Amino acid sequence: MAKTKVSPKATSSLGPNEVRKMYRNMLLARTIDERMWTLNRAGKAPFVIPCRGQEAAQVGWAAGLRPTDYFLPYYRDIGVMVTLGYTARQAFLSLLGKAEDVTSGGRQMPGHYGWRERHVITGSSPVTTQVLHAVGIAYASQLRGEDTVSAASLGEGSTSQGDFHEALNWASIYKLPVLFVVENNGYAISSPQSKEMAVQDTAERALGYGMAGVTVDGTDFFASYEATVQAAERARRGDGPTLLEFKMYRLLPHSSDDDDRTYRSREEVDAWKDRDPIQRMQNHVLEAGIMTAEEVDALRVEVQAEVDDAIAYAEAAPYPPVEDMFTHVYAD
Amino acid sequence: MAKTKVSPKATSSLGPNEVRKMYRNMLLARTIDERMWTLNRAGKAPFVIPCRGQEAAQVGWAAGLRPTDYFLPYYRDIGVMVTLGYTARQAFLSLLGKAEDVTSGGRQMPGHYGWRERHVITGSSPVTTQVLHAVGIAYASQLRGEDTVSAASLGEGSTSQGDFHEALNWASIYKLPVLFVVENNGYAISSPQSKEMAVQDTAERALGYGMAGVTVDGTDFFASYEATVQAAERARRGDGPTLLEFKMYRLLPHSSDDDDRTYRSREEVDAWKDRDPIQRMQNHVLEAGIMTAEEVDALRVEVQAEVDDAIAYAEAAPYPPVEDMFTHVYAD
Amino acid sequence: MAVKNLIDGIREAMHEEMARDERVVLLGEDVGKRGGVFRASEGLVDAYGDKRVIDAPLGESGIVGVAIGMALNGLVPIAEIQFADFIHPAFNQIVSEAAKIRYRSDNDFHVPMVIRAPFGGGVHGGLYHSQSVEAFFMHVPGLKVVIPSTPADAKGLLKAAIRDEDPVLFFEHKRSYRLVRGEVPDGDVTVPIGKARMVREGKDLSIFAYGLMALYAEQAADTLAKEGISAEVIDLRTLLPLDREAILASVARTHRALIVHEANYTMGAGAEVAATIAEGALYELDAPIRRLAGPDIPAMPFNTPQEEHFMPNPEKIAQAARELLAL
Amino acid sequence: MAVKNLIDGIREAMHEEMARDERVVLLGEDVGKRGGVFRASEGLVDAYGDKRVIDAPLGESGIVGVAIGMALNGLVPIAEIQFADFIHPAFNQIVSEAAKIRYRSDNDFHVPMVIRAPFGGGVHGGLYHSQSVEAFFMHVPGLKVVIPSTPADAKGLLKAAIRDEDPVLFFEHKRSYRLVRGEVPDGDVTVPIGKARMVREGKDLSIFAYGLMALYAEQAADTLAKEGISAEVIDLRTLLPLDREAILASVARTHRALIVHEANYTMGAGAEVAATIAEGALYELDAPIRRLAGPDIPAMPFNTPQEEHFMPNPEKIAQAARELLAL
Ligand SMILES: Cc1ncc(C[n+]2csc(CCOP(=O)(O)OP(=O)(O)O)c2C)c(N)n1
Ligand SMILES: Cc1ncc(C[n+]2csc(CCOP(=O)(O)OP(=O)(O)O)c2C)c(N)n1
Ligand SMILES: [Mg+2]
Ligand SMILES: [Mg+2]
Repeated sequence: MAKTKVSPKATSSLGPNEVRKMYRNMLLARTIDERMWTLNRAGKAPFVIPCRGQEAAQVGWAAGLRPTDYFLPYYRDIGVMVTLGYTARQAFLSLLGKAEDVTSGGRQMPGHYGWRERHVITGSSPVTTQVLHAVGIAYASQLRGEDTVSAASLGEGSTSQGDFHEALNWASIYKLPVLFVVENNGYAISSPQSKEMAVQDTAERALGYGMAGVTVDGTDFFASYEATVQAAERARRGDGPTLLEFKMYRLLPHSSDDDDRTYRSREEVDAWKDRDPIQRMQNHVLEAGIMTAEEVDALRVEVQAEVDDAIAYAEAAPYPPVEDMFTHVYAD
Repeated sequence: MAKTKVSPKATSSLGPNEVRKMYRNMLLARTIDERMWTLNRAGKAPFVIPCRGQEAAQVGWAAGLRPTDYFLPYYRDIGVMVTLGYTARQAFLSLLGKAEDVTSGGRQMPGHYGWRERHVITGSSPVTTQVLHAVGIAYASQLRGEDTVSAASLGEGSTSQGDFHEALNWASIYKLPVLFVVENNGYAISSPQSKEMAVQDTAERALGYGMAGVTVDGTDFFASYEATVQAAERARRGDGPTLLEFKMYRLLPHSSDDDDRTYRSREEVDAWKDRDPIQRMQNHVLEAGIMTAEEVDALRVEVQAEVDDAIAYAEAAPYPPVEDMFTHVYAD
Repeated sequence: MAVKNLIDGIREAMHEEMARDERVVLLGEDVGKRGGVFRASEGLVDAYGDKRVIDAPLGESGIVGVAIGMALNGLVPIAEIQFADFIHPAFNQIVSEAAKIRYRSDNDFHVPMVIRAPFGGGVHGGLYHSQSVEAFFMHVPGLKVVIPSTPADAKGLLKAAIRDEDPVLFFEHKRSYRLVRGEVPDGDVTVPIGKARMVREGKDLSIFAYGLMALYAEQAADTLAKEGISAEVIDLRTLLPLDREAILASVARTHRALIVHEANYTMGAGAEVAATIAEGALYELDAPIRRLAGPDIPAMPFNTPQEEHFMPNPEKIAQAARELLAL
Repeated sequence: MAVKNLIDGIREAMHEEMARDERVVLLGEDVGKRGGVFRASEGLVDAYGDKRVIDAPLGESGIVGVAIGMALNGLVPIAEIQFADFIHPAFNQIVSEAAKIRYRSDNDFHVPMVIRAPFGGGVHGGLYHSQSVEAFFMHVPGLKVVIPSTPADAKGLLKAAIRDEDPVLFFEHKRSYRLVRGEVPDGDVTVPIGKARMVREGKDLSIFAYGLMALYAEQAADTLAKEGISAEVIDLRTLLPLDREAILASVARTHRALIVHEANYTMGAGAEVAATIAEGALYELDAPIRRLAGPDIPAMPFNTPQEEHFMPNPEKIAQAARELLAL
């Protein structure tokens, strides 16, 4: 199968209500992200890992799948989580390591998702391990003849890991219903893509496996959504895995511990702000007449209020009791 | 760079004396292999790993490089070693784990090559680790501005390992002077190629790295030799690495511990005997008038005598003293 | 009860568990038609098909990582690593992933799976087909580490491992596969993980061992008995969680401890056993603890005399016991 | 002598060695322009260029495997692993390759190289940015394992590691990077690998520790001194080869041993230290050995109270010492 590019049109399959919902998801992800940084800079949250610039792709690929599918998001995927129903409260409970944190009960750093009820598989920090889990999950689905798909996301830099190769190899040999979602934001911390691979498009990595590889404009929600829907259909039809590459830009430093001024120019960063996915989506809902300017403003206020409430709630919430740290090493 | 196929002609660059020498190398490798099995079946050698069917490619790729280059052969590469000057005595000293064994002083199992004087880098059993070493070696050569090439060989099954991916990725990013030599004999122990990858040619694996990939008839010495010379030239010119795939067939079981009747038919094996590389090379030297039938017979006798002597020598040779096992854990 | 080889116990356990529970699958290099390079899975692909007995592409991180995914989605995988020496590429998937999934998800997820691997030397395997790797995994809470020494335990413990809700590393001494014979109870008998086995009671010293060394310790105890020395032999069987109670109770009876393993001396399982005694039964000891182990060299050499010198054996164990009693 | 941070010692050592010997190169994720995520290599790429200070593609097996190749071809690589928790993908290259190359080639080849990694907790790093992984490598003959606890040792030991002819794993406690300050001798001073450091002499008990815990042990000893308890503190510094002589000599003086580490209790370095004493100085002991260590849970939780509870600290060390003396 050859590498193809999907062009960013085909908004047709989603109705206006759904589009509004997607825009809200993107806005909520962005607002959570912004306020996490504020908390960090105020000394109230030890660590933040941003999603800024990647919301269109994240909401797009999550929305392109079914709730019965399996999701293995990586640490930036606030947009994926929000699309799956993760609330602002949940996000801030996790940020602060509180007992009620749905991802890990306060055990893991923020950004390490997992939510059994919503088919979000628990993730770790060492990058790229999850792509093999997605393959094993897909194998089990295929064995039982189910039509579920599993999807693992990772950064473009993480495709350099050995596990990436082993995962794509297994998936292509067994034609498994799995999507490898590369959120290509141009950098692995300070390392530009050119230091991670010799090819222009990460999707070219699919060629060595005889697998479909697709490069998508990841600042465009609709392109991201449609490419995912198509890849998932292929997978459900038994036509095997797809490597989906969403191209975009990491608008912020790698994390709250990083200072990106050491390795990239402000001009480069500013240039990408013109393609801010939130702005693009806002333009679309306004131009397409899906929302009025007043409705957009009201939505912003609503989302801000949700996040305000979430922060207050999370700050007041208790930590897990110390003795709980000894539980769940093994089955009881 | 696209994947290309090299056609098996171009015998011109080697003179008759050299061709005779190459034929002798192949014959010596084969004869060593045959007699190792006899020793094993007689209970005198615990373990044999055969090269049978792969001699043309092995002698071809080794001869296509310079003595100043670096060699990282894998366990089947008797033909490579013989081409680099490894004698029958050395082969049998290693087989029996005798003190004089040049590869490891009797420490390693047979087939784990290493010979500092001839630029053969010490190898281990876990497959595919050596490809990363070849990359690091090439990096050092490039850093110092030397025109040496390093070449690591491995089986097609071993290309499924994560280290293979990481090695090709590094090599292509830095355009390193390194050759990845895949001796594709159709099986990884019992696993046919179709269970190791979804592509037809292992050389296709090069595509995901923007690297040259070449598929060669590995039963043809001349094709193997020429493809290597060309790839090495590219590397020395600064045009980067090449994935060289030699296609052939493992005529024997995986090792003396294996029984291939459990997983492949005798018809399949027999069909490949028609393309026995030794036979092909013999036909060539006869047809091209490089040797007469009498000379071929005399060569056979000579090689048998060399191996007879080697076995007698190795059997009589002493084991290393027990106390030596405690040396060389660290520098003294 | 029929007398069988240790490897028969392994095969039977897999056979019965795959018949009993269709969630159980086996994956690994050459486990299908070839039946595994040691023939542990012979016949399984014929019985259960190549969707449940899976010839994996060559790559241990892939095998374990895919197995984790299977376990996360309702299967119970048995991942075979062809030789324990080749488990290292999967170290990250085992230590960072399998071991921590239950804990990190606050019990939301867990991975019931077994990783089987033949280990140990004495088979002319040289540096890379002889290693003992169990000690690495004893430092990883969330894993269990099991090593059987008899055919009955091989079967019973493997069945228990397959039914366990957590990842179990199951190491089988390859030299014992066909060397060790014994009675194997018929039917569905499991042996509990986490309990040491009293091989033979004694009063002059305790010998702690596992795998092939448990057999050798038993043979050493026979020799010692003829000399009037009464050695207690404890087969640890599970190294994680370690049966500290059994260790301390034995030392309280005999007042002398000898620990035997083939793995390198430094930081082998003997370190933890010795530390356990030094913390928990120090006042019981009448003599220093003694560890008899593989020497601190990178791995076992191939050539016959050096390989023999590396391996502990019944005579070396008996000699170490005599020396310990002379202190 | 100037007073510096521990991380300054690291950076200076690399700087000086790269200036002294052009064979020395540094490779790792973000070690170039970014200067490493902790800034250990800040300024190096400007001084030595991006051919010698190499931003590696993301993959630890690649980093270590390529470094081995470099070492085989005349370079002296320093491979940085961004966090010790991420060393596991490189386990095979370290254990099967780096550790065994000299031995398996009968001294024909060797790999002079250093693998540096920040380890340890107390920085809100959660499960995967807090781990202590040193114990795994103590079981691997052919490797050396070094952990400095002061800026002077950081510099002197790292210089020694870079000049060592064998692979050295060099773990730096990340919390100590900017917390621990001390005098660093100017000029070309190395500190020998393999020798423990007497931090403070004492007569009532010996506390063995390393890394941040050596500092905490020293602070605990200050507290204990005020109570009239004289604690000897030994900074092990090198875990492999372990300075068994220094351990045994100390126990012969104090007759009581407390071992402290942050790594999980079971099969942590404390196991080998305890076993060493139980074998070599049993008759010297007036009380059971005590190990104070991270609990046997998969790794350190992120939330503040549980993280604090996981970490040993000066007060816990002092309390363990008091208990040991009460026995
Ligand atoms: C195995 C491993 N090595 C190193 C790291 C440290 N690390 C965290 S994120 C990161 C860069 C990842 O880049 P990319 O895959 O492009 O994802 P992005 O952060 O850009 O979204 C690195 C090196 C890690 N988490 N895991
Ligand atoms: C890491 C690792 N896993 C498993 C093995 C066991 N093993 C030895 S050779 C082999 C098959 C290799 O097949 P291929 O790469 O095609 O080479 P061939 O033997 O066919 O020449 C396997 C699985 C090994 N040596 N190393
Ligand atoms: Mg990125
Ligand atoms: Mg093969």
